[in-house]
Amino acid sequence: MSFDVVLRSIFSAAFLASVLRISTPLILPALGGLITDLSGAVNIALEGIMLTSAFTGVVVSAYSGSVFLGVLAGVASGVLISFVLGWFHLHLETNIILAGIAINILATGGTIFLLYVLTGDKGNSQSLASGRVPNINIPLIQDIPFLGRVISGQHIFVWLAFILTWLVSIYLYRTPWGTHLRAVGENPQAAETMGINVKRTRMIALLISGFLASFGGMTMSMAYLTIFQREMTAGRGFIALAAVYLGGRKPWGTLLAAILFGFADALSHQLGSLRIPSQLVQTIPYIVTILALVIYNLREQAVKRERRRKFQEQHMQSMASVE
Amino acid sequence: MIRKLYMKPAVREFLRILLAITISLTLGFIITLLVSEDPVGAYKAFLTGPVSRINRTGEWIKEAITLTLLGLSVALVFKAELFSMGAEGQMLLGALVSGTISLFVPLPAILRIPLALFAAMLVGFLFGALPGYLKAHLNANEIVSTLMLNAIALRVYDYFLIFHIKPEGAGYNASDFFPKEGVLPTFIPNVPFLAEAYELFSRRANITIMLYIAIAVVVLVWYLMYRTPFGYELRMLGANMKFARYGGINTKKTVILTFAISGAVAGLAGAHLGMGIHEKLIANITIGIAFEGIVVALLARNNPVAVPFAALAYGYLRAGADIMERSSDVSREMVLVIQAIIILLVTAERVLPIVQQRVNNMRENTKAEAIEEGGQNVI
Amino acid sequence: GPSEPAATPDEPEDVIRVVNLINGVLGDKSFFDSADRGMQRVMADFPQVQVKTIEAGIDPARWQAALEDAAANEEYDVMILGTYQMSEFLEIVAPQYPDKYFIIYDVSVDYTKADLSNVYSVTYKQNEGSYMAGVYVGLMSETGVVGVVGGQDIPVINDFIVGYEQGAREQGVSNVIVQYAGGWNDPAKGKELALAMFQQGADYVFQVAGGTGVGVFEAAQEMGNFAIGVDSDQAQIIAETDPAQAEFIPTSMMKNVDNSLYRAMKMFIEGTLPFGEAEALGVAEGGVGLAKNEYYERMTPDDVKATIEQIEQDLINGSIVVDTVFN
Amino acid sequence: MPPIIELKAIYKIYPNGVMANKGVNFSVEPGEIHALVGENGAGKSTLMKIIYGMEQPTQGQVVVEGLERHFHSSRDAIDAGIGMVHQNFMLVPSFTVAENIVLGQEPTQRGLLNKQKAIDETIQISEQYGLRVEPKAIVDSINVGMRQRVEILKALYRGANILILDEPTAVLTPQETQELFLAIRKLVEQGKTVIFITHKLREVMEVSDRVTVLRQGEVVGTLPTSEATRESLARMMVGRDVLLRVEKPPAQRGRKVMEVQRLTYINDTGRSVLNDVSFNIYAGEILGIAGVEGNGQTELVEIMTGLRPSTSGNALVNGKAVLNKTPREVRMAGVSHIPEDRLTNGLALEASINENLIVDRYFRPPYKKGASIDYKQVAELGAKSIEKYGILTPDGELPVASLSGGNMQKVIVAREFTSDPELLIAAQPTRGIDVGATEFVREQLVKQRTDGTAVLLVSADLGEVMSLSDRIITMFEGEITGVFPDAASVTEEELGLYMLGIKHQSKEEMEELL
Ligand SMILES: Nc1ncnc2c1ncn2[C@@H]1O[C@H](COP(=O)(O)OP(=O)(O)OP(=O)(O)O)[C@@H](O)[C@H]1O
Ligand SMILES: Nc1ncnc2c1ncn2[C@@H]1O[C@H](COP(=O)(O)OP(=O)(O)OP(=O)(O)O)[C@@H](O)[C@H]1O
Ligand SMILES: [Mg+2]
Ligand SMILES: [Mg+2]
Repeated sequence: MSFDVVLRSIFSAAFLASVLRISTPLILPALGGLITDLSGAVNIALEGIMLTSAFTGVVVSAYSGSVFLGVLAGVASGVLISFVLGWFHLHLETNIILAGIAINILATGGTIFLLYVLTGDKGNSQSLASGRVPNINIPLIQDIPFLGRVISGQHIFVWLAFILTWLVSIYLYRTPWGTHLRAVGENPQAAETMGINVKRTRMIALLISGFLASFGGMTMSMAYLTIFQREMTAGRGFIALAAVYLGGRKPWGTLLAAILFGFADALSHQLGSLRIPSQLVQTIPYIVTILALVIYNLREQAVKRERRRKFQEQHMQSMASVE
Repeated sequence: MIRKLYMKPAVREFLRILLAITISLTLGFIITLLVSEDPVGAYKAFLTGPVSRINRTGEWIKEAITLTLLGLSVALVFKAELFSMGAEGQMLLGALVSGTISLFVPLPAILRIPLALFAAMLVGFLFGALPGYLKAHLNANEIVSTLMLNAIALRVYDYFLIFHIKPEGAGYNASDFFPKEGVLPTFIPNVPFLAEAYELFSRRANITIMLYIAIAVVVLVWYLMYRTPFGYELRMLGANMKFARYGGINTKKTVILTFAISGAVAGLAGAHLGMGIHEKLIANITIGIAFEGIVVALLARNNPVAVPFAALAYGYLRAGADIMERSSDVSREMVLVIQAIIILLVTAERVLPIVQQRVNNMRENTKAEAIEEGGQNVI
Repeated sequence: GPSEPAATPDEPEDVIRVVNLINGVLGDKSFFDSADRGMQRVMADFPQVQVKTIEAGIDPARWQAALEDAAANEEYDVMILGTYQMSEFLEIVAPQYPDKYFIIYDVSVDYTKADLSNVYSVTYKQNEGSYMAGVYVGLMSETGVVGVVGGQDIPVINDFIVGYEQGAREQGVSNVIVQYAGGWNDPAKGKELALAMFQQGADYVFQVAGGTGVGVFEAAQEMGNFAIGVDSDQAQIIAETDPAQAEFIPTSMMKNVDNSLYRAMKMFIEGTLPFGEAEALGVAEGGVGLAKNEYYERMTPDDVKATIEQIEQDLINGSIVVDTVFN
Repeated sequence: MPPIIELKAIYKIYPNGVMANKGVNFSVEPGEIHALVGENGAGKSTLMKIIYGMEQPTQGQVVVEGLERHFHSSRDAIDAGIGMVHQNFMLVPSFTVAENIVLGQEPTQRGLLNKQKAIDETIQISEQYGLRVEPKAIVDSINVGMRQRVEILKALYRGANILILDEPTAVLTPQETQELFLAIRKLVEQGKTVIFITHKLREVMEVSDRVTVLRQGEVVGTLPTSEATRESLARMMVGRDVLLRVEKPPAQRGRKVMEVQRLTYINDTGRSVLNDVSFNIYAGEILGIAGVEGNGQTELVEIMTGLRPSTSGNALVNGKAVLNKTPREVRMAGVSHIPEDRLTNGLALEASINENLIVDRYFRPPYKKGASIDYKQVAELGAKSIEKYGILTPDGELPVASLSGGNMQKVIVAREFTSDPELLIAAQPTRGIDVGATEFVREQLVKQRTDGTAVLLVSADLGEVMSLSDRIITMFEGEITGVFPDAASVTEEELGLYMLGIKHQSKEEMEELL
């Protein structure tokens, strides 16, 4: 493919639309990862939660014929499996990382087993007529020339990702519960002595995390695609986890990090059509992420240095003027 | 008396693990009962499979060697309260570099093998130092950087394998078999009075000298961690970073070195995959094992001496599960489910609430006894 | 793996116990599933055959042991396995079990390496089949740009791709976009890659990516473009649940692993299977080809159909030679 | 009136087998200020944690307002109207002061946090009790004195009926202590009850109505404060007579050990924290820094020890520049440092006592032999330190976390005193240490100085500064306001004027004396 075609594709509305599309199943679980992380636990199980919900949503929507019921069941299953994780971690005191790894294995095996029981196929749910969540076309927005084509016609979960980011940031920083959650994550003993129930707070954080990640899973199987494929999350849970830290453990930062990743991924899809070894093109998203990490932190340091220098100068001036 | 014994932490830990294993195996069996027509046979395959045939035992031990190295690599980082998922990338590059040397550097085995192993450790060291450097000097989160570096290493590995190492017209993405000079020798020397054992092992279960190397690495890592100034620095960093700094420890250097040494050990594990197990470089060489070091390290509670035992136990579980799938009607997925349940339960600190209640009651009694005895364990 | 119950003592004497060893997992929507399908048919038609399927998983470190284990198991008479990776192991194992039979597909063992008189190999000229797919999209494409999504950058997949490219270019396609998904179970990625190709002007995309390829179909449907299926008649399969989507899959390039294994087992039962030999199944042998289903019939203009028939004949009589990545 | 709190035959055994309380009977009358005293490790904090629901007694009864209670968590105790200020800080570092104070009981408006109200209430309560804090400051960036005030305000904010104060005055200045006592009296007037732990017997005498003495986990006795004297309490606690005054031979000032020249420091928010600070420290003297918390002492010490970069200036130890060097380099130049916050910098709680003792010397002989650390030597050092400094523990291999607060402090003191320094920088060295041990630490400090070590003493306890120092400098708002070459001849009042910036010596005057 010639370079100018690729370039033209990159500077198109469709490209930005694809960035949003790719980012959504990262943003949602990343928000979940953020909440657990702030409560003081690393949620390695995002992958497993997503897989569980992706599967449940497909199956229930296929058998009930109702997308709504499918989504409901998908959420319930995500929350349920988070509860299992929380129960083992908080009640039986299993190491959270080990428990997370086990949950991922459980979800992988469990979904394939049930898929096979239900459809006789271990690969995907092609034989089930499962539902798709609706797309949203907003009359006015869809007429805006460029932007309209980017954001209009996206499925409901894309919108949800942004709304939930907003809600999560309100929850974390503007409600007492969110404050308790962050306190528990930072100094559980201090929180405990102030009468905050540390275990319960962590459990709630895990359940919310399951709730959010479940939408990530269903984005894969009920919006992006309308099929459940074994292991279809393909490592997105881990990328989501990385987005939490890349985003500086802040809701909007996490969202931006996930979008950055989506952008780099979409970029690699476009550049992939040039005749360059695919292995090299596929490193793009990861190199971009590392660069972002490096640049962000370098900037951070530079800002600090600059500020210190400015203070110093001011100080020297005021000293001089005194003398 | 028995109660006194029960109070001992080591005894309690042992009982806890025993109980956890019993419960999880029972649960596993119940699941097997539900899905198998021959549950006893299936479960027997699971429990005794890895030792039922010499080649299976060989597979188990070989995997345990890799797991040991990986577990050590992760334990080093965890002990410093850092988090690394970077073993995969380090292993891949270790395998790539050692494999390239094994294949192409025309030296006799006595030089080629040490050179390849050293190179694997070196590249692991350098590739591990990278996230360490990013963490120490740029405050870049190590989970992000290690995950990304893995993904990059994987593609770099594939790129070199496919475009530079794979022989022309090969049927799949793999190098040629390593020449004899580039393959790790069997752990039993080929000398006359061991001829039979050598014959048996080299044919049926080619466990290599990496067995000894791994044991040496266990001792070295233990020594490094608990006996050297660097190990002290690493552990203090893990216990309280601010304290370490206050006390004069160069925390940045310690962070970088910790990651780097961890990378070197993972690089060696990568060399084992190429030079000890596959005897060639193949695509997806780390696929089943990349993150298992985390499990092993956590099972061993980051204690290097416990790591080989955790590796043997966990390797046994993995091998047994595999054999159950191969030789019974229990499907692969169910085997995964059983595996997950065992991991969850065996690592539970409080086995089951009911059991815990019992334990509490017993502890209360013991305390009361101690009080009655005038509290002689009071200082 | 999912399979028939193990042998029971009261079964008839002439029972044939077969292991279908899969060095991967089922559900790949590609040749393992196809092999499994073939064996299911064998079991349905020949009651004396019992098949146990073993999924050895995706970790290559496990495969040799799985093969050795299965071969050493006295219960089994015939072992079926596939892929290049396994051929190396088989060359070592088969001579150790001279009284067992091995059928390997998608690759041929190297018969000069050892006494492999108990091994039958069957390979497929996927390059020929996908050459036809290439010719087809070349004739059908209006934009002159077509694409192909491969699962991974591996020789078997590249054998598909070179044939496809050759066919398409010979029909005047200016641009064949090639992308690899890097995995077999990521339909979302498959969809994104196909969408990117459509965006860059392609109107037909061929998928050689197993489960990942499912996303290619969705992309085609969404964009009103077309996708070509692989391995089996995918439009037919999809039509059962999603007839609307099948409308965007005019044909599939078939690689009939199932048929070839069925044929091999049938010959084995009849005692005519040529062990110690390799068979290469191309268009001539019916091992590969295009699916000419109702969609094909409906969506393909007559002149294109005629050309395809002609090409097929040329392939059969050898007047067209297709490039391959294998020597 | 029945007691508001009554503990009956309380036993507490920690999981590691230490019995911290042995059949304690303890009762508190409603409306009284009840002091609880005892040596480090006597079991005071443990007993209070039991009342506050943080620890469960192994045996015995907790009766609150006539009802037997089984508290499973602090939440239960809070609900029963009990509040507690902990010996160690229990703050969330990234939260602001106001957020910490209202944590768990945040004011809300339509379900959302009302941050302004939290700030207003913080200001109000801070003014009401005269405990000065900056509501919007991030806790991580404030000094220990303010942290302590935040802790107290946290408990006051909750309006607890029974207030437990576990060594609240350890890092407060005398003025702040006075303000706290005022607040406590106000509370009692409002009908509340206060339990108060301290090692400063003067405070016991000043504020409490009754006092209970604990020794080795047992109650020695409870008596009305009016019937006690400092000496009698000390004797009850320690079982011997304690010298409450330091005996100090005259100073023999030696060569100049450290020179601090024109040091300035501007922090990340642009505030000038240190402004043109210069002084010298000589061998054989104790130089005391007197100043109200927050006037730059914390930063000065951190800069001098390499924990914080300075903005400009110079610092030399024996002629070698140490400014903006690493802590290791500073230590190698002969400086040792008792930090003001023992839990943040001074100790690694999960590491063993022995390992905490070697952080400044593990890399050199005799602790390093060949490539490894000689743990026999380490164990010896541990055993010696435990004995000499009276660290209450069965074994140096135990984690520091299992020690009582005062014994943790002793570990730090032991390490820094035995490092054979040329300059010893001691911030709050006797914080949380019992009378007997305080006597010992002060003696040691004097002994070090007499043996030729230069000592820089920073303490919130003006009495300590005055009685130990040979020379005193006062600091106000990051500047030195006065130098007093003969500590014995200044009065507390005089110092106070300089500490509050009311008086200021001229540059020339000071230069001479520095
Ligand atoms: N949505 C939430 N997110 C995070 N933490 C929560 C949430 N809901 C409750 N918690 C935490 O769980 C604990 C118990 O909550 P709950 O509302 O049941 O408490 P409660 O005992 O009834 O307290 P209160 O008297 O304040 O209502 C609290 O410490 C709270 O911080
Ligand atoms: N978490 C713990 N685990 C084990 N032992 C502990 C723990 N906390 C305290 N101890 C031990 O219990 C005893 C009493 O400690 P406690 O903290 O109650 O003393 P204290 O009277 O408050 O002393 P200080 O004046 O030093 O604060 C000490 O020997 C201490 O080492
Ligand atoms: Mg409530
Ligand atoms: Mg105490």
